[in-house]
Amino acid sequence: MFDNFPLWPQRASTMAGNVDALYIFLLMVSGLMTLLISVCVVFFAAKFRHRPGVQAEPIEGSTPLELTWSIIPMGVFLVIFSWGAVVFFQERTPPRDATEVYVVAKQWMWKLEHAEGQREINELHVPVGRDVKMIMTSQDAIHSFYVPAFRIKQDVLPGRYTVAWFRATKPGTYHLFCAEYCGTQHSGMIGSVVVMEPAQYEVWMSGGSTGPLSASGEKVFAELGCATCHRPDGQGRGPNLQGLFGKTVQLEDGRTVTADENYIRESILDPGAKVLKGFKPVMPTFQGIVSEEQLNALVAYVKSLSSTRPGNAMAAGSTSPPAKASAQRSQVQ
Amino acid sequence: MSMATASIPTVERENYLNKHYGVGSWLFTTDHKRIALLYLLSITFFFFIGGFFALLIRLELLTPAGDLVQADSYNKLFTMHGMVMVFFFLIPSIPAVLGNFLVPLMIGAKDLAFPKINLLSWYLYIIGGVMMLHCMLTGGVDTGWTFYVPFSTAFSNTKVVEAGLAIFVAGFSSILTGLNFVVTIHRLRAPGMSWSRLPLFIWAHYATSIIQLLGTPVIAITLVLVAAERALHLGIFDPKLGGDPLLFQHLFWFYSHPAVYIMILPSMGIISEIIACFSRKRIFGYSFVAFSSIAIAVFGFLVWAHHMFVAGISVYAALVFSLLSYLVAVPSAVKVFNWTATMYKGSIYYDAPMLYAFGFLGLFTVGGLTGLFLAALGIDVHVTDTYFVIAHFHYIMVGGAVMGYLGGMHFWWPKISGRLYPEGWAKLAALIVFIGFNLTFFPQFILGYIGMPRRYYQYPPEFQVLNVLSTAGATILGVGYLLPMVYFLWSMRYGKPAPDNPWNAAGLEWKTASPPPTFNFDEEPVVTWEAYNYDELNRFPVKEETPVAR
Amino acid sequence: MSAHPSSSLKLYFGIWITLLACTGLTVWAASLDLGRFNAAVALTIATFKAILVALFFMHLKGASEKLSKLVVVASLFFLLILLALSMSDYATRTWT
Amino acid sequence: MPDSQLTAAHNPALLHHFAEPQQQRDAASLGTWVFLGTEIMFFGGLFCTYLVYRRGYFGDWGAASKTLDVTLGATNTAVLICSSLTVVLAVWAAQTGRRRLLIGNLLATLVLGTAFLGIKGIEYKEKFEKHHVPGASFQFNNVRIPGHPDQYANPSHAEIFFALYFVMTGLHALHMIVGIGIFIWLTVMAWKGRFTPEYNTPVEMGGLYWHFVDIIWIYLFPLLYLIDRHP
Repeated sequence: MFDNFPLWPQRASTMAGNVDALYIFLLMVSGLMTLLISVCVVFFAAKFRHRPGVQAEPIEGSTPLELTWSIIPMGVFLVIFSWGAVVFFQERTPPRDATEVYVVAKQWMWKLEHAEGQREINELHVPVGRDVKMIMTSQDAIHSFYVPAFRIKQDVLPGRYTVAWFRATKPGTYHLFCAEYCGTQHSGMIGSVVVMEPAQYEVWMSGGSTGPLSASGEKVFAELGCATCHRPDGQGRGPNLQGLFGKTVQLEDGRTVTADENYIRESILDPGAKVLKGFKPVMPTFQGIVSEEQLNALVAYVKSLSSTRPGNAMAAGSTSPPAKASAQRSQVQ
Repeated sequence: MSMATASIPTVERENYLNKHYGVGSWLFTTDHKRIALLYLLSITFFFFIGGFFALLIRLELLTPAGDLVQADSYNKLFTMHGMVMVFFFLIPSIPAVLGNFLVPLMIGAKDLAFPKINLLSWYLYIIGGVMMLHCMLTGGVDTGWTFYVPFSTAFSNTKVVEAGLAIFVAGFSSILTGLNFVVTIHRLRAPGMSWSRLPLFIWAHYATSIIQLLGTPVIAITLVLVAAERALHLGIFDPKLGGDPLLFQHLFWFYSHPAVYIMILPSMGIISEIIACFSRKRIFGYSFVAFSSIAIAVFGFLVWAHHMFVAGISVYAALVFSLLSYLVAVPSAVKVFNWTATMYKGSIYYDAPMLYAFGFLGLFTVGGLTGLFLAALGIDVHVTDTYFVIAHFHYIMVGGAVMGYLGGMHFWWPKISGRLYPEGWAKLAALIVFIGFNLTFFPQFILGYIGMPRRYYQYPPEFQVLNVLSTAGATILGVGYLLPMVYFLWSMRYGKPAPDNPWNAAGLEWKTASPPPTFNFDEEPVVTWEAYNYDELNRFPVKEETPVAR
Repeated sequence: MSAHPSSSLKLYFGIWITLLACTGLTVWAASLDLGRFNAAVALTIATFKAILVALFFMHLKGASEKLSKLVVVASLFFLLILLALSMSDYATRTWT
Repeated sequence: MPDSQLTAAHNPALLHHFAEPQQQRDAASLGTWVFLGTEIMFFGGLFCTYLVYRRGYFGDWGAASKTLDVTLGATNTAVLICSSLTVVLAVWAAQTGRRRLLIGNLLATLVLGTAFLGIKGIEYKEKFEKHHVPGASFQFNNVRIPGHPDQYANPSHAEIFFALYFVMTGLHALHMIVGIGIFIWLTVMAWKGRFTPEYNTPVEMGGLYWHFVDIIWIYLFPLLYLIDRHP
């Protein structure tokens, strides 16, 4: 009956229940408040309506009452705030071993690339019960990745990565909307997320892959000649990238940063911005030379060099920490 | 026609309306009351333009397919609807019309402190408005009223710079109005009119002026940067050149969030006046209501990034802004409780202004409470940029601000025009507006939670039923808004002449003639009583022939 | 306004000389390598100069009333809010 | 109030809606201060932008800032400080009824203000010649970052610096031009002998505005010219 008239969104991720619980709590709190105020207004309006001969009673106000109805709502607000913050932290903290999907948004489509190499447009296939992390960037305006059934939304910005994650709980096809106005066909920038049973998903995965994204990244890495400087033996002019990803590294000017996706991205496009300690800013910029897709592949490749996950190219054992790499580098000088 | 001559009283006192005649006496007037009427005409014009856009938007959304207009036309429609309604209707509406008219009257002054600047601010508004109209007629703009970069600076092919400049100019009109109010309230109060005797309408306008003065310059400079970036490609907001698009959002919302309080605070001031008058009581907790206005104005500047929770700002900053957002909710709640408490043991009349005040209480409560949803980080992620937000801010800006504006227009219409409006029609209009409004916007809360994004001109079919309801409500709401315009115009000619104080209300504005003489008071008033001295007034009941329709 | 014309004149010229000296001082201080403190020193000198102008040339001190001071302080307070809360985002962007 | 009417009759400058000259003066003073408060926020948006990017691109901005001519900048600061002195002397002259001193100082202020704009013009001209004006012809290649001799500044980030340099100094110059307009008007009024020890509010308010523009420059100078200057 409610096919064309849903009153509640589908609930298809682990996050959905948490958001709904808080939402229901808020519905109850605000329902109660609305009821309280409207009952008072209606009751007073009826009870104290003007009658000839009956005069209004002058009442100045009451400080205890004012304090009561300031402090009690404040307490309720703090509960809502804390609860909302807890849910938000879950939404913003992707699990470490999540499957990764690189998303490039552009006017007006979603280009998605699985770490395993499958490429999709406006469709994302994922299995039930696995954490999926989206690493997203935009080629032009700001977009926003929104899947109502998962209760997730994250703006997709040009020039950097933003991240969203979910764990689907129910097979089905769900809307993927662009929620940030991005131009003429904004409302046409609709895709879908297809959640499949793991077995089905394996079948889907086995078709049409060109190899893992990190492998295409490796290819780009070779084509652009990155390997001449970023040598795995730490003897190149640039830092050894083995095991670099995810580490906190010292910069040449004394600051420290975490070598995350955004750092790798920035270092490719604006190499002078954050130079590792012990290295010279000799790397040319690749701004305008690599496409967003190639950039994603490169990031996936650099990541794979430090991955401990089985099935990925390199094992952690073969990597040397960046501090050591830079120490080697200074010895050479 | 013969009726008309009959209804005009034989001897009319000299007042601000009949002292001078001719176009020049209006266009070069420095009388705050005449400037208020100039504003009234111009904002009504823009209200109906914005409303027309809204109607087209609702009609397009009647069906899931994009069939009535093209995608780019739809984008221009909601952009122009937002820009016109926010910058050319809501922000000037109450301050520039009712505030302009009433602030000097209520504090016992002859005029605003800087009458020429007051006229200048109307001209700035008109120049901005004409630029906006020109922009619309020659192609329009499609960035959304929020001008988000880099879409507005690098990708839109429409008249972004012209729209930005129009708002820039109108912004200075708003700044000058605020400046005039602050100086007037500080410097031109009548003898005896101490701060603790000020009507709450004045407190609300004082708080509003603070926001206009300190917020508006920031959006002005931001729009300059957007125009410069678009024209010269400076890189300030372009991520390819190292700029940060989020910086624009910070600067934009630094003004545009407090701007919401520019719209709602004056309306709260009106509601305080109306509830006190029609409950025949001093407002409950006067000083708490007064200071909550100031608190809202100040706290309003601390919460802007709650518009950016999913925009890519820092998680820690999001936490801070969420917490501060709850802080600003407290003074709003305090106001609602105080208004409700004022009615307790009152002697309540159900005249049209009071009906609008009832409507305001209900709608503002819903609007305010749904703000709690949006300030809760975890829920905001799901509902931001959906129809939930649309519904929420329409409940505040239309349900709150416009209800207050209409209530105030009815309350002070006898003072402004010297005529009475037809009470029965006014009550009917208030009812229609209330019903139409709820039917239009309540379904949008549900639409938002089930996930319909805003700014969509076509949508998946499961959203249709709720959209149809909303469009139906919008039609009713449109009728509700047309009605007052018709009977106000009618009453200017055929309405009964209004007595000086038709509601037996407290406040200096009721102690002078209706309509007031050019310099407001025949002799300078000296205030010896507290605000809302209804217990004194109640001892002298209204004479039978004076009230509107009791 | 001034009861002692010559004393105000002396004050004005004194402030003027101080402002000029501070300008020289800030240029000189910029040529020293103070690390992070270069900006702090430059801004402190600028603020000192601004306060002198505001207090003595704009007569915020003495003749002028409290309200003008309140307006200045309030404006600076809101400017501080703009800067501080914006930086609360920029300074803490790193997450996970 | 017969009192106020009496005063009004005596003082042609008293506007009808004020009760007494003091009230009118206080209103003008408060109005000016409030206006200056909005000006703080107007420049505040730019200061916020400045802070964000200076923090992010300190090295590139140091390199860009170093190409500005600190001598011209410091000279201009001195010129403005001198003009502030002439302004305060003009106000004093108006308050003590010294008409010739008033006119002299107003004229001196105009000369100094024009000199400031002239020097600014020289600096702008140099920027055009060096292709340091943001836009299509902007060039900032191979400029080394101070303190990091092996590192070149990122031209895009330097472009943001110059964009802000032009917006900030340009808006400041616009305020100067408005100020010069106000002071020309004040000079004409002073010439006509309109200002007396009893009525000199316009001189005082014009002075407040001028000093405020001066204060903005006092901040712009170190913020733009003195980033990472040391050798």
